[in-house]
Amino acid sequence: MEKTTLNVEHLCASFFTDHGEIRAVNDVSFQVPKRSIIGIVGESGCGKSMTARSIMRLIKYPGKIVSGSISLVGKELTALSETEMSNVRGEEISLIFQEPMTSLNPVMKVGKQVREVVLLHRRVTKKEAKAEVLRMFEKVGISEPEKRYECYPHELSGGLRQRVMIAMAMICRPKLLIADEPTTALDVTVEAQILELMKNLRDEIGTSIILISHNLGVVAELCDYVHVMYAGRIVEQAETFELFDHPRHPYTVGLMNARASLEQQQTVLDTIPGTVPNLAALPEGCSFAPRCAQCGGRCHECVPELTEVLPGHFVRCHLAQQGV
Amino acid sequence: MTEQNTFRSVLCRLCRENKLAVFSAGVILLFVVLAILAPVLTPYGYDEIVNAANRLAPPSAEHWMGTDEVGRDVLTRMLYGSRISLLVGIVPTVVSMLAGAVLGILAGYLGGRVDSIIMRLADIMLAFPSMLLAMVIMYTLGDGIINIFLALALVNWASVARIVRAETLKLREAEYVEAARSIGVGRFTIMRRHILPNCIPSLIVLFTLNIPSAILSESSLSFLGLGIQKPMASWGLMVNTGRQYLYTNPWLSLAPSVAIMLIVLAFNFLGDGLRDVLDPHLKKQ
Amino acid sequence: MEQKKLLEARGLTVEFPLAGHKKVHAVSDVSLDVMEHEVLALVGESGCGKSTLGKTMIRLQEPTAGEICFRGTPITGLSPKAFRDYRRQMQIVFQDPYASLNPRMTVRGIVAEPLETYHVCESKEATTERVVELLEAVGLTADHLYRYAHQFSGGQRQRVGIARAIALNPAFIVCDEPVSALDVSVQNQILNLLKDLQGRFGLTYLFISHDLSVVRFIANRVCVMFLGKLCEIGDTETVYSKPLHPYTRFLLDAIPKADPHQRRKERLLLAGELPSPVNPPAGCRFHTRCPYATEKCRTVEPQLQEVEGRKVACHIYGE
Amino acid sequence: MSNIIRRIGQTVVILLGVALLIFIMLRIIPGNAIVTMMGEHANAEAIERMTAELGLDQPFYVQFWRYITGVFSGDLGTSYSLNRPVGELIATSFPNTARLAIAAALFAWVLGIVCGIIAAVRKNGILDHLFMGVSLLGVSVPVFMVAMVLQYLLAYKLDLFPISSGNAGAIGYVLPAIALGWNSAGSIARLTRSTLAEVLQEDYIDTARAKGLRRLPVITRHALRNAVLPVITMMAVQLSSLLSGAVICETVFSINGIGRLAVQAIEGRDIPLLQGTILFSTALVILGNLVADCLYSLLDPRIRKEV
Repeated sequence: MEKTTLNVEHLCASFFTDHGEIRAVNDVSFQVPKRSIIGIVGESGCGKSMTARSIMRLIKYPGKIVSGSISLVGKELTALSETEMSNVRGEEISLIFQEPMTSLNPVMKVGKQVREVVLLHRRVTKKEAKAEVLRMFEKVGISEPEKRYECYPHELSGGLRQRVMIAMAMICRPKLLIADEPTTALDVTVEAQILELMKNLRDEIGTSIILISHNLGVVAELCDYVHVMYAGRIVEQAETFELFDHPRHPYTVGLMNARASLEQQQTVLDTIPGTVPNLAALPEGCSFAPRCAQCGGRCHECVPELTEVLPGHFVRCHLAQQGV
Repeated sequence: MTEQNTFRSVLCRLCRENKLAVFSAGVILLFVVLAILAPVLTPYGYDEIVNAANRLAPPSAEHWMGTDEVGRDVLTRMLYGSRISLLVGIVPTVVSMLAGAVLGILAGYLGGRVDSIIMRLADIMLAFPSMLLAMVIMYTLGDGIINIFLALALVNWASVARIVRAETLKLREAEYVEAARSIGVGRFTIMRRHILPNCIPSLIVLFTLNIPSAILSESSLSFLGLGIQKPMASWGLMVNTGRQYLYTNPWLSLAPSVAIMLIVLAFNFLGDGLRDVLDPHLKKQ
Repeated sequence: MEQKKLLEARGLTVEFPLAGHKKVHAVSDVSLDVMEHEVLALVGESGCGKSTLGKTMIRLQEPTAGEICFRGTPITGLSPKAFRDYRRQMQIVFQDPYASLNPRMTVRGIVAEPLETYHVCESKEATTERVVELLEAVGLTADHLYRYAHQFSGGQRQRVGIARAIALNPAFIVCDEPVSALDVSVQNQILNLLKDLQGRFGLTYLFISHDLSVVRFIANRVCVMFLGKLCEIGDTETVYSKPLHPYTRFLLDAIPKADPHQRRKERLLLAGELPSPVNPPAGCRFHTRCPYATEKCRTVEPQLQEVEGRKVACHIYGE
Repeated sequence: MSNIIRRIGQTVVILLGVALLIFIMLRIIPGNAIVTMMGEHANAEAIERMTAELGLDQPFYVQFWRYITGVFSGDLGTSYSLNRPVGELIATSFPNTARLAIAAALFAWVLGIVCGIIAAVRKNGILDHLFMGVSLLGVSVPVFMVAMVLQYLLAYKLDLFPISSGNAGAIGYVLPAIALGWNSAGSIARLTRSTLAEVLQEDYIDTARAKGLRRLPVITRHALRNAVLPVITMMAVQLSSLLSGAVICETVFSINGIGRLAVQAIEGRDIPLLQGTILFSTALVILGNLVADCLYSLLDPRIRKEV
């Protein structure tokens, strides 16, 4: 029996534009243990969404996977033909997007959109499929499933639409669910509902989840492991409690400190100086060096390796490696 | 992130991304030069019967495109015809663009009664099949190139107004327009400073795409005998007279047809290229 | 500390007509005071009418009913001409730094526009000088003068937007979700800047946000809105340490904490869906989702009343 | 439903506006309209009789009122040059135009949509560039040129089709339909391509693919229905340009249709006939737009709901 659901090794993905290759995902490796929720955190343009799409092999033109391996319970996804891959999608891996507004087809009833997945992967009649959909709707907390089944997306609220998306993603009980910023477009009270739902589904169905988010709170709430990405690379990865208790990478530390406190009023907020770097013009050496307060000479010369500083805690930083 | 379109950057992108559009621009320029230099390039006049005895002559060293049914040099008439086509392409388009842009912005930004009056009028104009409307206008006004200008401008302003209005409605909701209102900038200043400049990319594209349709309209009108009148030379008119000799002397009608096609094609390619560079949203209409 | 009222809203109602005699009740009968030199935060979920209320306070949106007074003078009925003098006292910073700057204008043009509209400076050179001064105040430099918006990062654009807002030395600025479109690391830079400017120029902010931790940092007082109505107003300290209105409690509890040790086994989860602002529920608008709702909540609309140092609109604290 | 009723009301207003506009335009001809109609040398008595007969001595609004009431009772006046009721003339020539336009529309829509879909799916591929090049050529070629080239090559040189379509039956409509549809096919192909390509970028297409749908079903089940919406609007607009092109096609292929009638009316300086043909064609276009609107709201649930 395999212990990991997904194993990503040395994944590189790039956009090929007129100005040349832009490496959006750079040598990313991680594992998703069975029944676990792992988080990928980072700011816009850090490559987290591209990583998700690479796993589904749904990268938008002109992006492409350049190298690396993605294996789902022993099955090498990068080696599959397009047809074989489409059998994997929806059945073994599914994906939820950020915008529940635009990720449902506006001219098709939501019930039918969910039913489509069942019909695609299961040998059942339309009637049985519909019954399955209604059961799933109930499970994801959609009240009046019969009535909602006949609704068009624009007739539903953002929260309901995201529930429909989750129903669609989970109905075939996939091994892996990738949720790309599933709550960013939602209000906090709805966000709390959706996160709770995802946790319950994991417990019930046993699906592993990759949760992609820019929000440390969401990740702290839900994940077992966290991977922090910056400019296309994973800069730190550890078990959640370890990472939040002992962040090592200056970027992770910066992100944690930047969180405004709810408990007390601060006079000044901590900031990370500068802005997110442009992937087309990354600095020499460590990508974070120009924004790093502690960087030294080596940081501008060579890219640090991702090394294990404590069992299970990996950091990509020259200083953290020395300072153990 | 290519919101800014300085003239030079547009030119650079066009050169890099769409060679065909640049080539088309070259073709158009060539037509313009030929039209301007027509009297220098040809020794004959456009209405000069160079060889009454030698009518409907095939191409020769003297007459590269042969002679027509009364013995005029076809190449000469083609050169002079290009003047008409270019003028008819540009003048009514400029007029209809100006009128359409102003009316469209007013209708879109002011809304209310101004909007409904302008747009109902535009609806009425757009309901006519354009060819028939142009025919009626030509019938009413009589022949002559000025009247063709007027007819085509009257036919075309409405579609420009409709597009500009739609654009204005979108821009009116833009936050920078709201910001200008919050500062207290006047309505007409907002239209001039914030709305019009942001319509310009669409207008440029529309301009290059409306020119060929005006050229086609004129040639169709002239083809039906309702446009340019003899003895002036217009490509459409040449096709019309040449049609009687289609089976014996096909080049008489085909040469001007091909010329129309070339210039229209060039404008369309250029317009397409410009649209890709300037305004990806306009693709819809 | 006795504070003067800068802006008073009385019975403000904003409705947007829909087809077929229906209308969206965006803001319903809201009364609100904004004090001089304070930062009043307006929080609530999307669609609760907080942006509409903010824009109505500076007459970017005309109210359907109600009155607004600026330093005691009613401004709602003023003609555009008479309003001009008040207009320059009230400015706004928008949410989306990509959409709020005209892409065809240079930074100088954008920041100088308010100055030119009110003929503040005598000459072009003086205007440019003042623009540079403003840019420096928001952390940009004279080098940025002739660049276009698209040449800046999101944070820098928001700085330009702020420079435009403070150009006329206004008394009151509405900040409409000024940081929610920005990356976390940049958000804080802008928040620090806003707080710094407020202290430096004695500004008054109406700070609209859905992010309660941001509000905690910047606001003196906070005002919670639900579906076009105010639920709770009070000092930030008071409200955050002991929220009284059930909705405020749900809102505060729903925020995911960036600390895995604070994970809760049982969360307070709000039931049901947000009611439509076209057909708001009768009585207390929150009653359809409130676990404490009684018969009274379904029929009688609660009014704001003093409870434990803040105002709450809830029947629980009735008699 | 109320939306459709309102839309019909708008249509009537536009129709009245159209009628008024034609009426005005045909009566502001420099000089006396009757003299223009009857020629310089007609005698005064005849002119006077004609003027009274046409009611041109009445005030303008009376004339217009008479005309409009006439139109609603099916009386479009009498053709001066052909000496027959305008309504009757239109009734005999309309079926010819209808046949031509329908054949052309079918040709244009099928060819345009198919090419557009292939181009969008193979975006930036060889077929895409080929189809888009050809369709741009389609948009750029004048109708009379296509008509004449077809006539010259296929009818005259190869003798596959009749040169003039007047009495040739169904086969006579093949060439005119291609000539007329050529332009529309080009613009429909271009629009189909760009809207479909845009729709294929939408998030819900990714969702569909993430479900495990293969490429073809993603296009047929999810993309096409969304992409076809703007194309429907375009088709209604095309009706107007088809009628414009019909004027030329009917002239080249000698088909007795509405367009030719209009040209005859102009040549014969026949105001009632011209008025009738234009009003009739414009009404057709307006009707087409109305149908397209209804179809659009049927296909788009977002609009259906708002109705």
